[in-house]
Amino acid sequence: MTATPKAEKERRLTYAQAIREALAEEMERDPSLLLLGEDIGEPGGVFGVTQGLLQRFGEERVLDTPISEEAVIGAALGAALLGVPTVAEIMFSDFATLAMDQIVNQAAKFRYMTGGRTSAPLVIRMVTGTAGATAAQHSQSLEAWFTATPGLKVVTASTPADAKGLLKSAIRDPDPVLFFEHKLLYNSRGAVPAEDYLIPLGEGRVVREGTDVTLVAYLYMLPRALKAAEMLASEGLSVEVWDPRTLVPFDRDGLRRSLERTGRLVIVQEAPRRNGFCAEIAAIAAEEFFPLLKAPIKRVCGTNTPMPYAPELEQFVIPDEERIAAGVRETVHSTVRAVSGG
Amino acid sequence: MTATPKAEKERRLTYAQAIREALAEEMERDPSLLLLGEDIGEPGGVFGVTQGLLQRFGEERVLDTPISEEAVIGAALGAALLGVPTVAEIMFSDFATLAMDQIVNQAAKFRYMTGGRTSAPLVIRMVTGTAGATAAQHSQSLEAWFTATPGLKVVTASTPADAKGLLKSAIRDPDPVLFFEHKLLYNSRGAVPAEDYLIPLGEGRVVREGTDVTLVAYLYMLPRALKAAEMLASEGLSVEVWDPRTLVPFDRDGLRRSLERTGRLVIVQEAPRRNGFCAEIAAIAAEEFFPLLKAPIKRVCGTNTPMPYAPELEQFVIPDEERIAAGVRETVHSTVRAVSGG
Amino acid sequence: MQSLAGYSPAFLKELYRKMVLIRRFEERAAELRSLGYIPGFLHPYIGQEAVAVGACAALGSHDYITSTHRGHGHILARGGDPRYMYAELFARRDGYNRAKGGSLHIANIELGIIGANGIVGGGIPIAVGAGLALKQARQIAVHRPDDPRARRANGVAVTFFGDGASNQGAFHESLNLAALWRLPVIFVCENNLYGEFTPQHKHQPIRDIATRASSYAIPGLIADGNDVLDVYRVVSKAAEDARKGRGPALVECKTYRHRGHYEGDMGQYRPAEEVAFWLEADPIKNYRRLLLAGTVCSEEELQALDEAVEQELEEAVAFAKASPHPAPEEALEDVFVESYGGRALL
Amino acid sequence: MQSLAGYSPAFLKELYRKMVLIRRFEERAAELRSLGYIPGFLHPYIGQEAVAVGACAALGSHDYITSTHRGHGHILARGGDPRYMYAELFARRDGYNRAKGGSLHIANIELGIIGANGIVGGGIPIAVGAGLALKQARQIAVHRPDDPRARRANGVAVTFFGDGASNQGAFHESLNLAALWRLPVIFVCENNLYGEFTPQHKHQPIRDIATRASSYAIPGLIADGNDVLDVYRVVSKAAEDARKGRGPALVECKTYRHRGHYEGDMGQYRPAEEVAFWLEADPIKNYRRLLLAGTVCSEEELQALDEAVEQELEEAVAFAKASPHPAPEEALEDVFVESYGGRALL
Ligand SMILES: Cc1ncc(C[n+]2csc(CCOP(=O)(O)OP(=O)(O)O)c2C)c(N)n1
Ligand SMILES: Cc1ncc(C[n+]2csc(CCOP(=O)(O)OP(=O)(O)O)c2C)c(N)n1
Ligand SMILES: [Mg+2]
Ligand SMILES: [Mg+2]
Repeated sequence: MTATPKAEKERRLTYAQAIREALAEEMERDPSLLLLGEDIGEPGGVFGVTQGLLQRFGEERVLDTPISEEAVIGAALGAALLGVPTVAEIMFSDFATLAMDQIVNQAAKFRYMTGGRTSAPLVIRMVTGTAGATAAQHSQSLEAWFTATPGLKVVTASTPADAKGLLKSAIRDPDPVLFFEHKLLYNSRGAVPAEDYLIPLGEGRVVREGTDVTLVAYLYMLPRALKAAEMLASEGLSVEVWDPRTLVPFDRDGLRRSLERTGRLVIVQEAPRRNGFCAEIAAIAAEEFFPLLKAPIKRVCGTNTPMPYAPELEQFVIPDEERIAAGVRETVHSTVRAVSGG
Repeated sequence: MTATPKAEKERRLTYAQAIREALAEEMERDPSLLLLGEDIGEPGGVFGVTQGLLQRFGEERVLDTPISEEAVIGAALGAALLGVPTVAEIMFSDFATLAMDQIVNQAAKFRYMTGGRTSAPLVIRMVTGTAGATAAQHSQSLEAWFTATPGLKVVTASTPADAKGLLKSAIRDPDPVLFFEHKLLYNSRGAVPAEDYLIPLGEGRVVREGTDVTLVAYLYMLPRALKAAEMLASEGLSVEVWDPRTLVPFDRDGLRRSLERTGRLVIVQEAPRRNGFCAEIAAIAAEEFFPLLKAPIKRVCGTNTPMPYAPELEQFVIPDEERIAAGVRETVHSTVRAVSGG
Repeated sequence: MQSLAGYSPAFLKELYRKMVLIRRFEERAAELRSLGYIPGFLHPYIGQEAVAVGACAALGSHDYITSTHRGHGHILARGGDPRYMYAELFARRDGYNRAKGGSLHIANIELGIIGANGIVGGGIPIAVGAGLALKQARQIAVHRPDDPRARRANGVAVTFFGDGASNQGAFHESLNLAALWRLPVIFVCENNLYGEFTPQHKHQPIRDIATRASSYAIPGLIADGNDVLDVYRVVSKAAEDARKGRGPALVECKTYRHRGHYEGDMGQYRPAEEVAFWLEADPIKNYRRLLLAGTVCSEEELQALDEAVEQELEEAVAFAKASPHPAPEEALEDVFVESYGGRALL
Repeated sequence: MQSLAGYSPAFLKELYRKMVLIRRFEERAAELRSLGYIPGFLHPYIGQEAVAVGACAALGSHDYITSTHRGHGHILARGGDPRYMYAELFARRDGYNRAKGGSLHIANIELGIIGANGIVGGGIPIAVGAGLALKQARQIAVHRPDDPRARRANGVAVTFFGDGASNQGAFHESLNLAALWRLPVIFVCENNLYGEFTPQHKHQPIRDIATRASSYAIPGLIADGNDVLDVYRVVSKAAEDARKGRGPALVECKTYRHRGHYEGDMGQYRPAEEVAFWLEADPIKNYRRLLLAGTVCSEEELQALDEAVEQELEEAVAFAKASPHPAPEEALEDVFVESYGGRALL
């Protein structure tokens, strides 16, 4: 059910530590691996994720960059195209707007445009989501732009163990991977195996089993979905919580198996509802798993607004446990059924 | 059924002429309106759309810019924020990647971030879609990035008459509008009223009536969808072709009314399938109109690939009449039904 | 340091008052944040007051500025009201942005403030657009003098940004465009020697950012960013030229921030001697000394100004504290001018 | 014009041959396009041959280039095979990019060609990354001499771009980064006086783009872009410095394109005298005259080279014509290295 190996002796790390460990292990393994980003060196990054790596691996390998997102991502791509695997950090994923040509027109398309004859082992770490009153330009969840861009793999790591195992897979992948990390998860803790393990890209995970409804959630919405499932359990509802873990490739089979058990689908997402990745999941289900659906699909998403500053407003914009639970209740109590007639 | 006024005497213009006429009429109406873009002046634009406007309105109002997409869009925004309505052209919408900060972080959010106290009457004309062997960096259909960005209106004009009426509405709108024009439509002809008419943003159009299935299509997929409907008519299938005309705002009611008639939904899109606007339409239907659906939703889309160069490959990537018709047949012959139980 | 000759005492005192207002506004903001009144980021402007005050002193009521993440100083210098600013920082309904923006996004077009900005370099192209609108206003003034926009015919736009921002592509594109079109835009670079935690020599291979002006054939001027009168003098001259249609200028102001990059950053990455040097060069302390050394005003007068600032800020804080919180559903407003019946668009 | 002293006849003749190869490749491409063999855009390099050939003559087998929409010349100069290039333009399976790229995207990393590029300025940051990899190769050579990447320890990257591209933000950011990190990157700006249909004076307020180097404290050099030996000399010197760890340089080559921006554009926006002036300055004609004036080679030898080029291109065209069209389903390949079972990802 889960691809994460169990640690012999439980070792609890924060999500930030797990990411740092993955970076350090991969830098040990491959002495050519480079890290690039603004203030990732001495200061260890604005969120402290890369702390100590400069000291350990030297400034030839951990490069503090000027504030020039486009050139930085282009440089990471250029190095990767010459066979130097590179991990670049975008400090707030909102700043990826400044590097979209390099991400979308160049990195995503290089292999394809060259008939498969080039490879760009590039990972872009995208620090995403709100962090509490960070307002409209430091809170965006932009993953759907990249899922809509063929040629990019898109990873969303929601737990420390996943973060480590998925990041290591992303780094070893010969193609560009956007690796989304949520700011509000950096301090969350969880068991993380000490050994060198990989979580393959393209395998979702049933985080909690259930039979009444499938609740899809990732990143910061995953803990909220789990809380909602807990609340609903006390009401007698059995909620299966499923984390896709990677949006591209997307684990269609995993979703299908869950829907076979539950027949109902609720999708949670921090990003604004319109055209977020929730729309793609809903479309896949409505197109490919329609006969399994006993009720309308429900999306519980951020409102179609930029992110406001005031905490009251921000809380209104982003789904919380209550709103998720309400969405699930509505879906479970819906009496519309799809009947397969053939 | 259609918001386009009928011309007294039929006057047929190309799509490019209709756009030019809208620009010229609006520049006459509002002497402060500015046009900005690369080579839009003397040369009249790479596709000839702005031909003659420099000569008519002078170089204080029709500004040829350097190749600096970010500064150009930022400049258009700055002028608009001071009450100078501005229409900027992005020569190939692929180049919007270079201006994403100004479009997404600035223009889309200004009104919201300032608590409603600013207004940016800005139109960005996005020349979109393939033009035949234009390959990966000159063929993209990126509208879904912008529908996923709250604060932007997104218009897709598919006929000459729509292009004129929608562009005029977009220009008079006090908020940023992305206006998508398809390269392969520039030479298409249609009746265009000579008078000053507006087509409101947010009203879809039934382009062909039918009862068996709703076929949603826009831009260059609209003529293809119409051809497919024609083909299918000879097979006895009654296909309703519906053009949303604007993706934001989206005419939910129009779609619902059509589904009430047909109960079946096929969505066509030139962009790659994953997370295109087709996903949002599918999600809306699966969420809000589920009881109306008699069959799985079907998306007929571009493949999840960058655009290849070779015509054979490009033709494989983009839906054609045959592929659209096949999607419709599959949907109409599907016997899965959704039954409303209360 | 400049001579005081030729300036009116009222003008000189106003410069002082504004700098003190900014300093104390920021000190109080830091305090208020630690007390939990301010939920978001704060990037204090302390140490750089002379730049905002000197530059904005050169501006009139039809001029515009764009600002940065470190924007409170610019906004106060341009006439921002501390009441609405604190209310915004407190995320209250009376804030300039009705609690939707916070520190990074304070704007007020009526005051000529096109906005702080959370994107490093993001405001620079917008100022070019303001310059374009101002240039157009000259035409409007000729052809349609009754159009209210005609009043801006002499306007200039000033865009503030940091040394770090001068490495962004937007900086380059914007200077090229403004220079090409001879727009009335003054590019004011506040070189405080750091972009976040990175010292200048680690983010660019030059010392004087003003030299970058030569890439656009425009003047590149250097001002002592800790000397309010020097900033005023250099920006005034550039603005005068711009108003005459001579096009833009790049003005580099050499300065320093006393505190960390944001509240919470202790700034330990900075050598102690460097910090000590710049604390000694405090723009307010030195200007105060200069004023007292001249015959412009007495210690008592300055103390009265200090106290008036204290009083104003006291009231501003009280105003902000009393301002209501926004109602959660207000989050749905202000995406577009119309509501489109709410849900259809939302 | 340069003196021929000090160059081997073989070298001098090879420069000639390459320039003729490019000229004739482009002329034939235009013809083939009008005959319907080439479905996509063509941006002919005719007139600028001396730049690509002179610059690439300074490069060795562990060096890299990035190119532009006007890329055929660079690719041929760097050793691209006309057979695979025509096959690519014809959209055939034997093309360098297996018919997926076309003119704008021809690449071959083995030959040191990181790619043409459809985005103006798009290749510049990528070259900076190549420079980074090359700098790293020096470390690898010391610590892990057996790593195949160690062979690149002396490498340089050359990025070609136009006058128009020098207004893009990517240009500025890339020069700053390369200069800061002292990367072995030569920025070769081909100033052909036009960006698309817009003359230089309407897109930038300067004449010599080389002056922009001062913004990054690196050398800004000007070469006669119609003199292959001058380009060779200037780029060689810059490359030598870069190989020694002295960092990047900006080299502006003054040149002109003889034809329109792309095939189909007649270029009428250009004054007749200007065109006449530059046709007179034809890099091939003049170089040919120079060779003949010296004692390097005879008219017959040059004619033999001309004919060999003709022969090579004749064969290349035949090769391309004979190459199969791709099968439609190939469109689904090459998005990622794995297929992921096809549909799951597609
Ligand atoms: C595009 C972008 N990249 C990175 C950041 C994060 N960031 C905020 S302030 C800052 C430093 C800016 O330095 P500078 O321009 O010198 O201004 P200063 O903070 O010194 O006033 C950085 C990197 C950002 N806000 N926007
Ligand atoms: C980002 C971007 N903007 C615009 C274009 C369209 N375009 C293609 S070539 C060109 C002109 C480039 O001028 P220059 O850099 O001088 O190169 P030249 O064509 O003269 O070789 C333009 C505007 C593009 N391809 N990419
Ligand atoms: Mg700074
Ligand atoms: Mg050029």
